[in-house]
Amino acid sequence: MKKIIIEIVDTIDTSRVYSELSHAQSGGICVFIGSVREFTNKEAVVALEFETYKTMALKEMRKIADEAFSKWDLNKLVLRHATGIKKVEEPVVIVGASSAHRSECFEACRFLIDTLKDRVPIWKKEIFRNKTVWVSAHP
Amino acid sequence: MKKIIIEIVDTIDTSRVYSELSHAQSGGICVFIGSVREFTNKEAVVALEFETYKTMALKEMRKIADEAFSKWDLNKLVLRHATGIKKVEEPVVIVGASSAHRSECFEACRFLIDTLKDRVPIWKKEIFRNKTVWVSAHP
Amino acid sequence: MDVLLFGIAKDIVGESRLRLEGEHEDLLSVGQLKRFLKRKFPEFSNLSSFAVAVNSEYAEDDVPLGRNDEIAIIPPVSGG
Amino acid sequence: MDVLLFGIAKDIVGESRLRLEGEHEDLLSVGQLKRFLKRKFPEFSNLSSFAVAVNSEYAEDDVPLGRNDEIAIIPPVSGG
Repeated sequence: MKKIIIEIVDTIDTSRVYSELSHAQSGGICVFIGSVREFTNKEAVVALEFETYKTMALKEMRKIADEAFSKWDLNKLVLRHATGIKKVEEPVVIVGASSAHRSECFEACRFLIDTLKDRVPIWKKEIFRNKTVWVSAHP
Repeated sequence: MKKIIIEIVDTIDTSRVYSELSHAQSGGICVFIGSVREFTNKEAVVALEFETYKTMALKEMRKIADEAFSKWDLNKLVLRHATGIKKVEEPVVIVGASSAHRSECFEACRFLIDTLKDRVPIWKKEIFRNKTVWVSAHP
Repeated sequence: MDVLLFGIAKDIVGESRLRLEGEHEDLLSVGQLKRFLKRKFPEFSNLSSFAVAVNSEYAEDDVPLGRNDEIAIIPPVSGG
Repeated sequence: MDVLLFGIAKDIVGESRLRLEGEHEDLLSVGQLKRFLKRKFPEFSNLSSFAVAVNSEYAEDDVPLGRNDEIAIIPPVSGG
Protein backbone atom coordinates (compact mmCIF):
# COMPACT_ATOMS: atom_id res chain seq x y z
CA MET A 1 0.00 0.00 0.00
CA LYS A 2 2.93 2.34 0.70
CA LYS A 3 3.89 4.35 -2.31
CA ILE A 4 6.86 6.50 -3.15
CA ILE A 5 7.02 8.65 -6.28
CA ILE A 6 10.49 9.91 -7.19
CA GLU A 7 11.06 11.79 -10.42
CA ILE A 8 13.24 14.25 -12.24
CA VAL A 9 11.14 15.95 -14.87
CA ASP A 10 11.19 18.81 -17.36
CA THR A 11 8.04 20.45 -16.03
CA ILE A 12 6.25 20.06 -12.71
CA ASP A 13 2.48 19.66 -12.82
CA THR A 14 1.41 20.91 -9.40
CA SER A 15 -2.23 19.95 -9.92
CA ARG A 16 -1.76 16.21 -9.58
CA VAL A 17 0.13 16.03 -6.29
CA TYR A 18 -3.05 15.71 -4.22
CA SER A 19 -4.20 12.60 -6.01
CA GLU A 20 -0.67 11.21 -5.78
CA LEU A 21 -0.64 11.60 -1.99
CA SER A 22 -4.29 10.89 -1.23
CA HIS A 23 -4.74 7.67 0.75
CA ALA A 24 -7.66 6.12 2.66
CA GLN A 25 -5.61 5.99 5.87
CA SER A 26 -4.27 9.53 5.55
CA GLY A 27 -5.96 12.38 7.38
CA GLY A 28 -3.19 14.83 6.53
CA ILE A 29 -1.16 15.75 3.47
CA CYS A 30 1.63 18.31 3.54
CA VAL A 31 3.18 19.60 0.33
CA PHE A 32 6.06 21.99 -0.26
CA ILE A 33 6.60 23.66 -3.62
CA GLY A 34 9.77 25.58 -4.36
CA SER A 35 9.51 28.14 -7.13
CA VAL A 36 11.66 30.77 -8.80
CA ARG A 37 11.47 34.12 -7.07
CA GLU A 38 12.26 37.39 -8.71
CA PHE A 39 14.83 38.85 -6.35
CA THR A 40 17.98 37.41 -4.87
CA ASN A 41 19.85 39.92 -2.76
CA LYS A 42 18.10 42.79 -4.51
CA GLU A 43 19.18 41.75 -8.01
CA ALA A 44 16.51 40.68 -10.48
CA VAL A 45 16.79 37.02 -11.47
CA VAL A 46 15.70 36.43 -15.06
CA ALA A 47 15.58 32.65 -14.67
CA LEU A 48 17.17 29.71 -12.92
CA GLU A 49 18.79 26.82 -14.72
CA PHE A 50 18.89 23.41 -13.06
CA GLU A 51 21.34 20.71 -13.96
CA THR A 52 21.37 17.25 -12.42
CA TYR A 53 23.43 14.07 -12.22
CA LYS A 54 20.29 12.09 -12.80
CA THR A 55 21.22 8.51 -11.80
CA MET A 56 22.77 9.70 -8.55
CA ALA A 57 20.05 12.25 -7.85
CA LEU A 58 17.34 9.58 -8.12
CA LYS A 59 19.38 7.29 -5.84
CA GLU A 60 19.80 10.00 -3.22
CA MET A 61 16.12 10.93 -3.42
CA ARG A 62 15.28 7.28 -2.86
CA LYS A 63 17.49 7.20 0.25
CA ILE A 64 15.79 10.31 1.60
CA ALA A 65 12.39 8.73 1.01
CA ASP A 66 13.42 5.54 2.80
CA GLU A 67 14.79 7.57 5.69
CA ALA A 68 11.52 9.50 5.95
CA PHE A 69 9.51 6.26 6.01
CA SER A 70 11.73 4.92 8.78
CA LYS A 71 11.43 8.12 10.86
CA TRP A 72 7.69 8.77 10.54
CA ASP A 73 4.52 6.77 10.05
CA LEU A 74 3.75 7.77 6.46
CA ASN A 75 1.46 6.36 3.79
CA LYS A 76 2.69 8.07 0.64
CA LEU A 77 5.49 10.32 -0.41
CA VAL A 78 6.42 12.41 -3.47
CA LEU A 79 9.84 13.85 -4.35
CA ARG A 80 9.97 15.53 -7.76
CA HIS A 81 12.52 17.99 -9.10
CA ALA A 82 12.61 19.85 -12.39
CA THR A 83 15.62 20.42 -14.66
CA GLY A 84 16.31 23.01 -17.32
CA ILE A 85 15.51 26.70 -17.40
CA LYS A 86 12.72 27.93 -15.09
CA LYS A 87 11.30 31.43 -15.13
CA VAL A 88 9.94 33.48 -12.23
CA GLU A 89 6.97 31.78 -10.47
CA GLU A 90 7.61 28.45 -12.19
CA PRO A 91 7.79 25.48 -9.80
CA VAL A 92 11.19 23.78 -9.55
CA VAL A 93 10.63 21.22 -6.83
CA ILE A 94 7.63 19.59 -5.16
CA VAL A 95 7.82 17.28 -2.16
CA GLY A 96 5.02 15.95 -0.02
CA ALA A 97 3.95 13.31 2.45
CA SER A 98 0.67 11.90 3.67
CA SER A 99 0.02 10.36 7.07
CA ALA A 100 -2.79 9.52 9.48
CA HIS A 101 -2.13 12.62 11.62
CA ARG A 102 -0.81 16.02 10.64
CA SER A 103 2.38 16.25 12.71
CA GLU A 104 4.01 13.42 10.81
CA CYS A 105 3.34 14.80 7.34
CA PHE A 106 4.53 18.30 8.32
CA GLU A 107 7.76 17.02 9.86
CA ALA A 108 8.40 14.60 7.01
CA CYS A 109 7.73 17.25 4.35
CA ARG A 110 10.19 19.65 5.98
CA PHE A 111 12.77 16.86 6.22
CA LEU A 112 12.28 15.96 2.55
CA ILE A 113 13.01 19.45 1.25
CA ASP A 114 15.82 20.21 3.73
CA THR A 115 17.60 16.96 3.00
CA LEU A 116 17.04 17.20 -0.75
CA LYS A 117 18.67 20.63 -0.78
CA ASP A 118 21.52 19.33 1.32
CA ARG A 119 22.40 16.16 -0.52
CA VAL A 120 20.83 15.59 -3.91
CA PRO A 121 23.22 16.32 -6.81
CA ILE A 122 21.28 19.11 -8.49
CA TRP A 123 22.85 22.45 -9.32
CA LYS A 124 21.17 25.79 -9.75
CA LYS A 125 22.53 28.60 -11.88
CA GLU A 126 21.06 32.04 -11.34
CA ILE A 127 20.68 33.88 -14.62
CA PHE A 128 20.83 37.65 -14.16
CA ARG A 129 20.72 40.23 -16.89
CA ASN A 130 24.52 40.49 -17.21
CA LYS A 131 25.91 37.39 -15.58
CA THR A 132 25.24 33.86 -14.37
CA VAL A 133 26.14 32.46 -10.94
CA TRP A 134 26.26 28.84 -9.72
CA VAL A 135 24.48 29.05 -6.37
CA SER A 136 26.53 28.07 -3.27
CA ALA A 137 29.62 27.24 -5.33
CA HIS A 138 31.84 29.80 -3.61
CA PRO A 139 32.12 30.65 0.08
CA MET B 1 0.14 42.67 -3.64
CA LYS B 2 -0.62 40.65 -0.51
CA LYS B 3 -3.54 38.36 -1.00
CA ILE B 4 -5.65 36.34 1.36
CA ILE B 5 -8.24 33.84 0.16
CA ILE B 6 -10.75 32.72 2.78
CA GLU B 7 -13.66 30.50 1.82
CA ILE B 8 -16.18 27.99 3.04
CA VAL B 9 -17.18 25.82 0.10
CA ASP B 10 -19.11 22.70 -0.77
CA THR B 11 -16.22 21.00 -2.54
CA ILE B 12 -12.50 21.68 -2.39
CA ASP B 13 -10.63 21.81 -5.69
CA THR B 14 -7.07 20.92 -4.66
CA SER B 15 -5.66 21.55 -8.13
CA ARG B 16 -5.89 25.33 -8.03
CA VAL B 17 -4.10 26.06 -4.75
CA TYR B 18 -0.69 26.40 -6.41
CA SER B 19 -1.82 29.18 -8.71
CA GLU B 20 -3.58 30.84 -5.77
CA LEU B 21 -0.35 30.92 -3.74
CA SER B 22 2.16 31.45 -6.52
CA HIS B 23 3.84 34.86 -6.28
CA ALA B 24 6.88 36.43 -7.96
CA GLN B 25 8.51 37.10 -4.57
CA SER B 26 7.78 33.65 -3.15
CA GLY B 27 10.42 30.95 -3.30
CA GLY B 28 8.41 28.61 -1.08
CA ILE B 29 4.81 27.46 -0.83
CA CYS B 30 3.58 25.13 1.89
CA VAL B 31 0.14 23.55 1.71
CA PHE B 32 -1.72 21.32 4.14
CA ILE B 33 -4.72 19.28 3.06
CA GLY B 34 -6.90 17.51 5.59
CA SER B 35 -8.93 14.61 4.26
CA VAL B 36 -11.29 11.95 5.55
CA ARG B 37 -9.50 8.83 6.70
CA GLU B 38 -11.06 5.45 6.94
CA PHE B 39 -10.30 4.47 10.50
CA THR B 40 -10.84 6.29 13.76
CA ASN B 41 -9.88 4.19 16.76
CA LYS B 42 -10.26 1.02 14.72
CA GLU B 43 -13.86 1.70 13.71
CA ALA B 44 -14.62 2.27 10.03
CA VAL B 45 -15.84 5.78 9.31
CA VAL B 46 -18.35 5.84 6.47
CA ALA B 47 -18.20 9.63 6.08
CA LEU B 48 -17.76 12.88 7.96
CA GLU B 49 -20.35 15.63 8.03
CA PHE B 50 -19.23 19.21 8.55
CA GLU B 51 -21.46 21.95 9.82
CA THR B 52 -20.42 25.56 10.21
CA TYR B 53 -21.55 28.88 11.65
CA LYS B 54 -20.52 30.56 8.46
CA THR B 55 -20.40 34.30 9.31
CA MET B 56 -18.41 33.63 12.45
CA ALA B 57 -16.19 30.99 10.83
CA LEU B 58 -15.18 33.41 8.06
CA LYS B 59 -14.49 36.11 10.67
CA GLU B 60 -12.30 33.77 12.73
CA MET B 61 -10.46 32.57 9.62
CA ARG B 62 -9.80 36.19 8.74
CA LYS B 63 -8.34 36.84 12.20
CA ILE B 64 -6.09 33.80 11.87
CA ALA B 65 -4.90 35.05 8.48
CA ASP B 66 -4.15 38.51 9.88
CA GLU B 67 -2.29 36.95 12.79
CA ALA B 68 -0.20 34.84 10.40
CA PHE B 69 0.68 37.91 8.32
CA SER B 70 1.77 39.75 11.47
CA LYS B 71 3.90 36.82 12.69
CA TRP B 72 5.64 35.87 9.44
CA ASP B 73 6.78 37.57 6.26
CA LEU B 74 4.20 36.08 3.86
CA ASN B 75 3.06 36.97 0.38
CA LYS B 76 -0.14 34.97 0.01
CA LEU B 77 -2.36 32.80 2.09
CA VAL B 78 -5.29 30.42 1.58
CA LEU B 79 -7.75 29.13 4.19
CA ARG B 80 -10.57 27.04 2.75
CA HIS B 81 -12.89 24.62 4.52
CA ALA B 82 -15.59 22.38 3.13
CA THR B 83 -19.05 21.74 4.58
CA GLY B 84 -21.49 18.90 4.12
CA ILE B 85 -20.88 15.18 3.86
CA LYS B 86 -17.38 14.06 2.84
CA LYS B 87 -16.41 10.48 2.05
CA VAL B 88 -13.10 8.72 2.66
CA GLU B 89 -10.16 10.41 0.85
CA GLU B 90 -12.19 13.54 0.10
CA PRO B 91 -10.46 16.79 1.10
CA VAL B 92 -12.16 18.74 3.90
CA VAL B 93 -9.74 21.58 4.50
CA ILE B 94 -6.87 23.20 2.63
CA VAL B 95 -4.59 25.87 4.05
CA GLY B 96 -1.38 27.26 2.62
CA ALA B 97 1.08 30.10 2.67
CA SER B 98 3.75 31.42 0.34
CA SER B 99 6.87 33.33 1.36
CA ALA B 100 10.34 34.26 0.13
CA HIS B 101 12.00 31.52 2.19
CA ARG B 102 10.73 28.13 3.21
CA SER B 103 10.81 28.37 7.01
CA GLU B 104 8.14 31.05 7.05
CA CYS B 105 5.66 29.20 4.86
CA PHE B 106 6.10 25.95 6.82
CA GLU B 107 5.61 27.63 10.18
CA ALA B 108 2.69 29.71 8.95
CA CYS B 109 0.98 26.70 7.35
CA ARG B 110 1.23 24.71 10.58
CA PHE B 111 -0.12 27.69 12.53
CA LEU B 112 -3.04 28.07 10.10
CA ILE B 113 -4.28 24.51 10.47
CA ASP B 114 -3.61 24.26 14.23
CA THR B 115 -5.40 27.53 14.95
CA LEU B 116 -8.25 26.76 12.57
CA LYS B 117 -8.90 23.47 14.37
CA ASP B 118 -8.72 25.24 17.71
CA ARG B 119 -10.98 28.20 17.10
CA VAL B 120 -13.05 28.23 13.93
CA PRO B 121 -16.71 27.31 14.55
CA ILE B 122 -16.91 24.21 12.39
CA TRP B 123 -18.21 20.90 13.70
CA LYS B 124 -17.45 17.44 12.49
CA LYS B 125 -19.78 14.48 12.89
CA GLU B 126 -18.32 11.03 12.37
CA ILE B 127 -20.76 8.78 10.59
CA PHE B 128 -20.20 5.12 11.42
CA ARG B 129 -22.28 2.21 10.24
CA ASN B 130 -24.52 2.19 13.33
CA LYS B 131 -24.09 5.56 14.97
CA THR B 132 -22.95 9.16 14.58
CA VAL B 133 -20.61 11.03 16.93
CA TRP B 134 -19.91 14.77 17.21
CA VAL B 135 -16.11 14.86 17.47
CA SER B 136 -14.64 16.37 20.68
CA ALA B 137 -18.07 17.15 22.11
CA HIS B 138 -17.59 15.00 25.21
CA PRO B 139 -14.55 14.63 27.46
CA MET C 1 -34.07 36.59 22.16
CA ASP C 2 -33.07 33.97 19.62
CA VAL C 3 -30.12 31.67 20.17
CA LEU C 4 -28.50 29.87 17.22
CA LEU C 5 -27.50 26.27 17.85
CA PHE C 6 -24.84 24.21 16.07
CA GLY C 7 -23.40 20.72 16.21
CA ILE C 8 -24.26 18.77 19.31
CA ALA C 9 -26.01 21.82 20.85
CA LYS C 10 -28.58 21.56 18.10
CA ASP C 11 -29.08 17.85 18.86
CA ILE C 12 -29.44 18.54 22.61
CA VAL C 13 -32.08 21.21 22.15
CA GLY C 14 -33.72 19.49 19.20
CA GLU C 15 -33.78 22.56 16.97
CA SER C 16 -31.36 24.95 15.33
CA ARG C 17 -32.80 28.10 16.88
CA LEU C 18 -33.97 28.49 20.45
CA ARG C 19 -36.59 31.19 20.98
CA LEU C 20 -36.44 32.63 24.50
CA GLU C 21 -39.50 34.73 25.23
CA GLY C 22 -40.62 35.32 28.80
CA GLU C 23 -37.41 34.01 30.25
CA HIS C 24 -35.46 36.69 28.48
CA GLU C 25 -35.69 39.22 31.34
CA ASP C 26 -33.22 37.24 33.46
CA LEU C 27 -30.67 36.57 30.73
CA LEU C 28 -28.58 39.69 30.85
CA SER C 29 -25.15 38.19 30.30
CA VAL C 30 -23.38 35.30 28.59
CA GLY C 31 -22.81 33.69 32.00
CA GLN C 32 -26.50 33.82 32.82
CA LEU C 33 -27.41 32.29 29.46
CA LYS C 34 -24.92 29.44 30.00
CA ARG C 35 -26.34 28.70 33.46
CA PHE C 36 -29.90 28.84 32.09
CA LEU C 37 -29.05 26.36 29.32
CA LYS C 38 -27.41 23.92 31.73
CA ARG C 39 -30.50 24.05 33.96
CA LYS C 40 -33.00 23.65 31.17
CA PHE C 41 -30.95 21.08 29.16
CA PRO C 42 -28.78 19.10 31.61
CA GLU C 43 -26.95 17.48 28.67
CA PHE C 44 -24.99 20.74 28.25
CA SER C 45 -23.17 19.94 31.50
CA ASN C 46 -21.77 16.77 29.94
CA LEU C 47 -20.00 18.59 27.10
CA SER C 48 -16.22 19.09 27.20
CA SER C 49 -16.99 22.80 27.18
CA PHE C 50 -19.17 25.25 25.33
CA ALA C 51 -18.78 28.88 24.41
CA VAL C 52 -21.21 31.62 23.48
CA ALA C 53 -20.74 33.97 20.56
CA VAL C 54 -22.32 37.41 20.51
CA ASN C 55 -22.53 38.98 17.07
CA SER C 56 -20.25 36.21 15.77
CA GLU C 57 -17.43 36.87 18.24
CA TYR C 58 -16.47 34.63 21.14
CA ALA C 59 -17.84 36.29 24.31
CA GLU C 60 -16.72 35.91 27.92
CA ASP C 61 -19.25 35.31 30.70
CA ASP C 62 -19.51 38.99 31.63
CA VAL C 63 -20.51 40.17 28.14
CA PRO C 64 -24.04 41.61 28.24
CA LEU C 65 -26.76 40.26 25.93
CA GLY C 66 -28.96 42.69 24.00
CA ARG C 67 -32.27 41.96 22.33
CA ASN C 68 -30.82 42.65 18.87
CA ASP C 69 -27.60 40.72 19.29
CA GLU C 70 -26.98 37.59 17.26
CA ILE C 71 -26.33 34.98 19.92
CA ALA C 72 -24.97 31.50 19.22
CA ILE C 73 -23.97 28.47 21.24
CA ILE C 74 -20.55 27.15 20.22
CA PRO C 75 -19.96 23.58 21.41
CA PRO C 76 -16.38 22.22 21.15
CA VAL C 77 -15.22 22.94 17.60
CA SER C 78 -13.80 20.13 15.48
CA GLY C 79 -13.06 21.47 12.01
CA GLY C 80 -10.16 20.36 9.84
CA MET D 1 39.48 6.90 -16.46
CA ASP D 2 36.59 9.25 -17.24
CA VAL D 3 35.36 11.79 -14.75
CA LEU D 4 31.88 13.33 -15.11
CA LEU D 5 31.63 17.03 -14.39
CA PHE D 6 28.59 19.03 -13.31
CA GLY D 7 27.67 22.59 -12.46
CA ILE D 8 30.62 24.86 -11.83
CA ALA D 9 33.05 21.93 -12.12
CA LYS D 10 32.07 21.66 -15.77
CA ASP D 11 32.73 25.38 -16.25
CA ILE D 12 36.13 25.16 -14.54
CA VAL D 13 37.33 22.27 -16.68
CA GLY D 14 35.56 23.48 -19.80
CA GLU D 15 33.93 20.16 -20.63
CA SER D 16 31.43 17.76 -19.14
CA ARG D 17 33.74 14.74 -19.15
CA LEU D 18 37.41 14.73 -18.24
CA ARG D 19 39.42 11.93 -19.85
CA LEU D 20 42.43 10.97 -17.74
CA GLU D 21 44.82 8.77 -19.69
CA GLY D 22 48.51 8.55 -18.74
CA GLU D 23 47.94 10.26 -15.42
CA HIS D 24 45.60 7.51 -14.36
CA GLU D 25 48.30 5.35 -12.75
CA ASP D 26 48.66 7.77 -9.81
CA LEU D 27 44.95 8.26 -9.15
CA LEU D 28 44.17 5.32 -6.94
CA SER D 29 41.80 6.97 -4.49
CA VAL D 30 39.21 9.72 -4.23
CA GLY D 31 41.68 11.80 -2.19
CA GLN D 32 44.33 11.52 -4.89
CA LEU D 33 41.85 12.54 -7.56
CA LYS D 34 40.80 15.61 -5.53
CA ARG D 35 44.44 16.69 -5.05
CA PHE D 36 45.13 16.14 -8.75
CA LEU D 37 42.16 18.31 -9.77
CA LYS D 38 43.18 21.13 -7.43
CA ARG D 39 46.71 21.06 -8.87
CA LYS D 40 45.63 20.95 -12.49
CA PHE D 41 42.66 23.38 -12.12
CA PRO D 42 43.45 25.80 -9.27
CA GLU D 43 39.88 27.14 -9.44
CA PHE D 44 38.73 23.99 -7.58
CA SER D 45 40.46 25.33 -4.46
CA ASN D 46 38.18 28.37 -4.49
CA LEU D 47 34.96 26.32 -4.23
CA SER D 48 33.09 26.09 -0.90
CA SER D 49 33.74 22.38 -1.10
CA PHE D 50 33.50 19.56 -3.60
CA ALA D 51 32.79 15.88 -3.29
CA VAL D 52 33.46 12.88 -5.48
CA ALA D 53 30.91 10.21 -6.29
CA VAL D 54 31.97 6.69 -7.23
CA ASN D 55 29.27 4.70 -8.99
CA SER D 56 26.76 7.43 -8.08
CA GLU D 57 27.41 7.28 -4.33
CA TYR D 58 29.20 9.93 -2.30
CA ALA D 59 32.72 8.60 -1.61
CA GLU D 60 35.18 9.51 1.15
CA ASP D 61 38.82 10.27 0.34
CA ASP D 62 40.02 6.73 1.07
CA VAL D 63 37.67 5.05 -1.43
CA PRO D 64 39.72 3.40 -4.21
CA LEU D 65 39.09 4.25 -7.86
CA GLY D 66 38.79 1.47 -10.43
CA ARG D 67 39.05 1.75 -14.19
CA ASN D 68 35.41 0.73 -14.64
CA ASP D 69 33.92 2.90 -11.93
CA GLU D 70 31.66 5.80 -12.84
CA ILE D 71 33.40 8.75 -11.23
CA ALA D 72 31.84 12.20 -10.88
CA ILE D 73 32.81 15.52 -9.37
CA ILE D 74 30.04 16.93 -7.16
CA PRO D 75 30.49 20.65 -6.51
CA PRO D 76 28.27 22.20 -3.78
CA VAL D 77 24.70 21.13 -4.53
CA SER D 78 21.96 23.75 -4.77
CA GLY D 79 18.73 22.04 -5.77
CA GLY D 80 15.28 23.08 -4.57
